[in-house]
Amino acid sequence: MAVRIVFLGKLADLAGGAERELPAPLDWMALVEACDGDLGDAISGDKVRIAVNGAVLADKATLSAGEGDEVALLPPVSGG
Amino acid sequence: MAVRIVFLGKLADLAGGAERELPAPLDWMALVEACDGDLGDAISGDKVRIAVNGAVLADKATLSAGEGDEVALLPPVSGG
Amino acid sequence: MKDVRLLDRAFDPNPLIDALAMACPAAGGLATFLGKVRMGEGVEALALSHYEPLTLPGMDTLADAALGRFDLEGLLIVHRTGLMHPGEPIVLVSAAARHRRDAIQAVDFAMDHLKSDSWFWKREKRVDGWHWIEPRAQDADDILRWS
Amino acid sequence: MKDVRLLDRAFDPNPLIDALAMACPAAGGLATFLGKVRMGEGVEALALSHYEPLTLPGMDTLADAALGRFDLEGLLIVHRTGLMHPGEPIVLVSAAARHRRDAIQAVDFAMDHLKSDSWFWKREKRVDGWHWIEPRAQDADDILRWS
Repeated sequence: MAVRIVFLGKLADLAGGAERELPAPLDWMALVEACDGDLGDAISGDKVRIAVNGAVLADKATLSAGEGDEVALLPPVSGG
Repeated sequence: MAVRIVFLGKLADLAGGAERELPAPLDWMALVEACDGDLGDAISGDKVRIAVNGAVLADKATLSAGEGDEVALLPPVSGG
Repeated sequence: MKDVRLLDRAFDPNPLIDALAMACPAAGGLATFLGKVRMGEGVEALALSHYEPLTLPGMDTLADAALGRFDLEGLLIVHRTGLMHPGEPIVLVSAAARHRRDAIQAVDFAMDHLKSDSWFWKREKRVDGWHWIEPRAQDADDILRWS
Repeated sequence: MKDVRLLDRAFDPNPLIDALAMACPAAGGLATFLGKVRMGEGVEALALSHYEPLTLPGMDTLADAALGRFDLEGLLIVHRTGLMHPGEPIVLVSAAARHRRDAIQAVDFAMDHLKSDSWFWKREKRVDGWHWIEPRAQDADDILRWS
């Protein structure tokens, strides 16, 4: 097993798909490195949040995901 | 014909009926005199408004009703 | 679209609301308030009296005020008169607007004015007989929110 | 009574609202907001995506916040996901309360939070293709009304 990455909203377009798998263990630096170009820039933006197994992290830099974890990258919600 | 007086809300209870006829012409003093006891006191209260043929008067004392006019006595509305 | 009704018998709110929505296809938002006779507080019946030459014209003026104040596609104001029992609808206000804030505020505005500034007199029947409902201080406060 | 639903297909609001009203006989007031896909603005379709582990739990937390903040007998929050066409309901909030102010404010509160603080991402299909909808500054302002 690995870490499952879920891209929400327009991040899925930039990633070319809604999901990817990356090798565990995975920290924030490794995740940004695995996301090249525009996608890496986008997920690094202040307004993109991250959740691990359904819990949103206060600080993306604290990401620490292991085997079987699901990491979701959450761009700003759309509003009214 | 005469002046038709319409009592709304609890004024109808005090008047013993929803309507009366009084002789024309009718001014405010004559109306109060024709309404004895509790009814006279009630219609004189600040919060009771008066309408002539569907138009509410700014000042009850200006009442001046003639033959066939309808005068409505309007206690405070009930609220929520 | 403006639809203002004074009804002397029980009504079903849904067809009236649906008709408003159908008439306002550009409205993304529909806000509604439905007021009913409360159940289970010892009220056996409610009687609403009105004064024909003032009550419906007053509701119509209120509808125009709401349409002038908020950006609405349509507004429905329905009020019962006569004898009602617990659970029956008394008042229905529904506003259709492009944006939700206009719809919600129009309903709030119309309800505050219907409750404290419209020509209705209300009696409740309790186990000991009929009682006239007096104005509440809260109603006067409510209407000042809009001045 | 709390009824929170995330639906992936078209729904009819009326039976859901009626069920809330039936479940809350002591509520004299029922306030409702229904948001639909607007017609006639060049939007051919709307697609709403969500994230299962966050979206429904977030709606449920929002419902609890409204129930804690306002004096309600019941609250219904329904949100669509998936593909929708003009005229179709997207969101329905209905609040039953003894007093109208609580019902209306709870709907206003829930809508502001659903719009700007819930886990939904929206795309519109126009004649030139699909476009992601960005957050609006207005939404951030709306939610500050409640803090």
